[in-house]
Amino acid sequence: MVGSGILKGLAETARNFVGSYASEERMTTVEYPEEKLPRIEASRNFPFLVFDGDDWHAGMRCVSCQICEKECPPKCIYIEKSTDKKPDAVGKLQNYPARFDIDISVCMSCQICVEVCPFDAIKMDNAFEYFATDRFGDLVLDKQKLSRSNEYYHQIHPTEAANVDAELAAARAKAAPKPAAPAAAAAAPAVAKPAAAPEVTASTANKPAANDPAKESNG
Amino acid sequence: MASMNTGIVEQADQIFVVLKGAVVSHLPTILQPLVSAIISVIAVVAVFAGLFALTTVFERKGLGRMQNRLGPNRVGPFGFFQPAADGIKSLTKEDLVPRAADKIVHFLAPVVLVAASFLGYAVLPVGRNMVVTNLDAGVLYFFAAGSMVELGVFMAGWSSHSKYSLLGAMRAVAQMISYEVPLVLASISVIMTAGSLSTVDIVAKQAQYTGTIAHWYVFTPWGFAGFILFMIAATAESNRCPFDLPEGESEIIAGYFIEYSGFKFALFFAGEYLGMLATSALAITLFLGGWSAPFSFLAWVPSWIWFFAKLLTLIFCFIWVRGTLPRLRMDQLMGLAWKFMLPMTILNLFVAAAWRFVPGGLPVRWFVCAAMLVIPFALLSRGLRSEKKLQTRTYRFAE
Amino acid sequence: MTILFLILAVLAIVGASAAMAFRSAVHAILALALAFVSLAILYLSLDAQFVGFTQIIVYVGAVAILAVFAIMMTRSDSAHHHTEVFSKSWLTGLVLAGGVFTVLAWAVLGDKTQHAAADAPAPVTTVTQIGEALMQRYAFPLEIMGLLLTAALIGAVVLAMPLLSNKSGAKSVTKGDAR
Amino acid sequence: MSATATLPPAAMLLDSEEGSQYLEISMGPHHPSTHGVFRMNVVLDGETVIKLKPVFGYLHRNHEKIAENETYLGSMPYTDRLDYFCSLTNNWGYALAVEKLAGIEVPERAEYIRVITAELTRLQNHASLVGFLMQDMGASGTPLMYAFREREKILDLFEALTGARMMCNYMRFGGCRCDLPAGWLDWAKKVVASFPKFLDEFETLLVGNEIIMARTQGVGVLSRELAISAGITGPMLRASGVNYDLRKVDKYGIYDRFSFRVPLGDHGDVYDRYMMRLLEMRESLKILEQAMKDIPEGPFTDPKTKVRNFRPKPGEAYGRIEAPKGELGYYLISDGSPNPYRYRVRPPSLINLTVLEDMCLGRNVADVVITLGSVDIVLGEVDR
Repeated sequence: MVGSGILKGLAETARNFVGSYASEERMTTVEYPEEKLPRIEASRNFPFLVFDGDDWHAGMRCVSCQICEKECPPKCIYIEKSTDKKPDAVGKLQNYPARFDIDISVCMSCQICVEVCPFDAIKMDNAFEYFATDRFGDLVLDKQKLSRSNEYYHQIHPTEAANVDAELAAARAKAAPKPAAPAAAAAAPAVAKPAAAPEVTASTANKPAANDPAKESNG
Repeated sequence: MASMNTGIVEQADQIFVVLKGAVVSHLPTILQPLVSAIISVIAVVAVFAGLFALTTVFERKGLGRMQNRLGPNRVGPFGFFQPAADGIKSLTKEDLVPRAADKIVHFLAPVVLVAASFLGYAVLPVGRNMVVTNLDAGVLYFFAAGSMVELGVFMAGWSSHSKYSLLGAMRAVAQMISYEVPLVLASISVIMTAGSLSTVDIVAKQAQYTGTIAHWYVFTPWGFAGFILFMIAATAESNRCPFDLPEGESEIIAGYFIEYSGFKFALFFAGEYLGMLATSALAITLFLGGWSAPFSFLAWVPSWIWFFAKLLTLIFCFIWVRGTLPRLRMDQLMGLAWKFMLPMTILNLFVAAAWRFVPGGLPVRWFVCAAMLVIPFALLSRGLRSEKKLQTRTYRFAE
Repeated sequence: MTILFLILAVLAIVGASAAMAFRSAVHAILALALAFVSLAILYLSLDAQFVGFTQIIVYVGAVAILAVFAIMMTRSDSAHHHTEVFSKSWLTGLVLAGGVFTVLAWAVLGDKTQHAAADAPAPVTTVTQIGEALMQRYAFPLEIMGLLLTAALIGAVVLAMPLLSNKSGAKSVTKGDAR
Repeated sequence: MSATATLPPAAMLLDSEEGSQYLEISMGPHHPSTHGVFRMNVVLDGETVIKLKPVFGYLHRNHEKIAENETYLGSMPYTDRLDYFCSLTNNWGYALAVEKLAGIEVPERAEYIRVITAELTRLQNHASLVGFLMQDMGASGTPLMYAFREREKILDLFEALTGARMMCNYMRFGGCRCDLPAGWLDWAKKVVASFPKFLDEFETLLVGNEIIMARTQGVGVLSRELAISAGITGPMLRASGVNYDLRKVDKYGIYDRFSFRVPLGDHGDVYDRYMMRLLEMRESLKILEQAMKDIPEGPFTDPKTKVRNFRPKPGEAYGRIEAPKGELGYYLISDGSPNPYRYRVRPPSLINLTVLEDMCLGRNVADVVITLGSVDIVLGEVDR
């Protein structure tokens, strides 16, 4: 009979109407500012620079090798090498970025800078609640604004960060016995990295409920 | 005890009538009819404008729930002050008038539309003794007021000097003219049976009871079919989904009121909802016994509560249909009006006549009249199937 | 009553004159609709509800809309099309108008009841009475009107028929509709 | 008749031979139903379409030229932005082309991951396509909301796996960027298991609906011959009755290991095209179940392939896959440098769109809208 399909459709919407009051499965809405979903560990937004310890400048892992600058597909990274040197994460004297800017209005969050970085210095943040009042100045982040502590990194990507720490510890152990031999120390992270990079992400355990969403506002 | 009970019931039922009478009686006799009329008009305008606001929230929340969303819930408790926010927004928005537009007609169109939409409420009895004016030709008056809406729609579409609004106006006017015919024909069956064009009389005829069941016309086969046909035509008449082609946003964006912004847009919006409320109210008056209770043991509930309960139920049906169905195409819409609705309403007219003349007890009459309606419909379904129209298909698969 | 009558009469006359004076066809029709509505309210003020409402339904709801529809379909900008007010057809129009006026005046003056009815309250005519009159006394004229309308309908269909078959023929040769 | 796309709106009326006038309307680029910034200049006789001229390019982003100046890896995130609904299949197509060019072997586990992600992509693409089609038909968003409710679950899976919901940038030459996270597979199995319930509901709501049948049956018919000669691919081609599915024809990846069927339509109208999507979702579910059962342990990427300084030897290659919208191909010429000498995308959306006028002539405006909706285009891919 003509019209039976329409009646079936009406029954279906009625079922959903009632179901939206009764079943969690149907009413999946999360009322955002009040409720927040647990952050997914693997999720990425914009890059940040990791530093060890308390002083962002002293502990910065970046040695301004400029690989990320070259590999960045939209070319949103700008780096100037320093003229002097400071010890890097492994303890070896290295250059550091005199300037490290990321234009996040250009950045497309592709994570390629993270993949190519041999020093585990740049990682992806997953904070998404950014705002800016200036279209130009506020969206170019300098190295201070980009710096996040290793603890913060542990907070947002615990599994990944643990692996990175283990590798760095190994590299430090390698480098520590003979700090006078810079060639060996320089080789250590560079060699370790290509093999290790997949492994880092490989074991990214995923537990969506693992993170505490309350701690992540990052204005 | 019993008399006291009925007294309270009576008071609750007539509370608004008594209140108005109390106010009016303090005035000099010359002013009384005028003030009485003004109070009635203000009451109707206020109540139905409020109902329009409420309907917009209900619609958005209801649609949201059907789509597994929450709907508006930010303004006020459960989002019920949303219309206030919408109203303020539309009032503060810039009122754009296209440079090429016919300024005067462009301005008059929403005014004509809303004014015409409000006119129809004058003859709708919203409760026992609660009607603005009891006209001898009330139903006719309602349709006369409704036909003015078309003029407003045309004025809006033409004066905007936009291609989309012209297309929308053409669609809207064609659709409203076409569906006015089945709308009127469906109500004629009721007029014929009731023997009156007065809405008050029609409701009074239905407010009688056999046993406990009311004499609503929807409880008869022709009344039921007439009610369905009337509601289909009313949906088309008020440009609601699935007949919302005049404003079909995926095709012609917003149709005839595309060039309106701010409060004028809100007026068009109000016009659509007021039209929907008015035709629903007429359907209640004609088929669902107006303010009367369906069962005699429920007659203690005040009559105006019955009316508004029925109105909200019908509004929910409108929302429900909107949440389910996509819209028809223009030629299909016209085909439906002239090839299905018109024959069916005329047939229904015959059935309504037959209902009066078929002798015998209730079951025989019921059976004969129902058969007269169901058999043609079944034949139509079969015809469509044999033509392989409107049929699901089976598909082949390649391994 | 007289004030109401005056207002409505002025509105009707202004509407009718404006309908003639406006250059834009749409404005003319809207003015005509105004005249129709004023006339309808005039009927209502004379307690002729049925005629009044029918006036609105038929003249505003159907005649004006039909004219409007024709304009929308063609949409020729008549506003730019200047014609002289005093043209050759003006004389014909005047003769026709005079003729119509004479007939109407004759009918009004010839009506014996008008003076008597002026003072007495207008008889209340219910819809039932109109229906009975139409179905009994005036059944034959009604049938003839029906026949006339049917003939008009058939004529319209006949006129539209070749257009329709052309359209469908044109459709079948378009590329996308091969099946 | 001199209807040109560049006419200003004032010149909207064109004289026809019979003395009546045609109306030229510009649907888009700001129009609620044009699926992005797509514009159709439509000439109407009443509401009948007598000419339709698609105008593309509002979203042109120089994709191919950018890729020729990027490293091979650097183009990968840009492919996400072609058909932004199906970034994972875009990734796969590009990876496949580069793998062909450089002769890279893909480990088995990576192949399985690719199949799983690609079929999940197909599910969410088809579900939302049907939703959008109904939206174009005026269904007030209900089917679209149901589709988005399910799409959301799949996007969550994507986010957990790749880090992003839409711009996944996940596949790499010789495999994938990372392995499946712990627990991901079980989660995905749960999502896939709940999907048929949604499909049942969807079909109850839509398939028998008389209004949808009236609107779609016999509308926008694409004949088999025209479909073949215009190079149409994907569900749109199969709706016209041509048995051509690259998963069966090329058997790229490991598609020869799964048993699934390819639905075929007989009429080639909008109804068939939308039914193809519904039926293909069922088949995708079958593939997903098999793939999730059989997925082996092992490396997820080819360890020999370098991430940086990737220079394939000179040569050319064409890699193509069955993307949800049709055949998505990437043509690459390498001159031995780190960036391709020539990079060319064969976008299914653009090529499927070329027959739009043929499908719409003689129909109504309303039919144009749903015919366009049934083609399934994403302007990011059309304009590149």
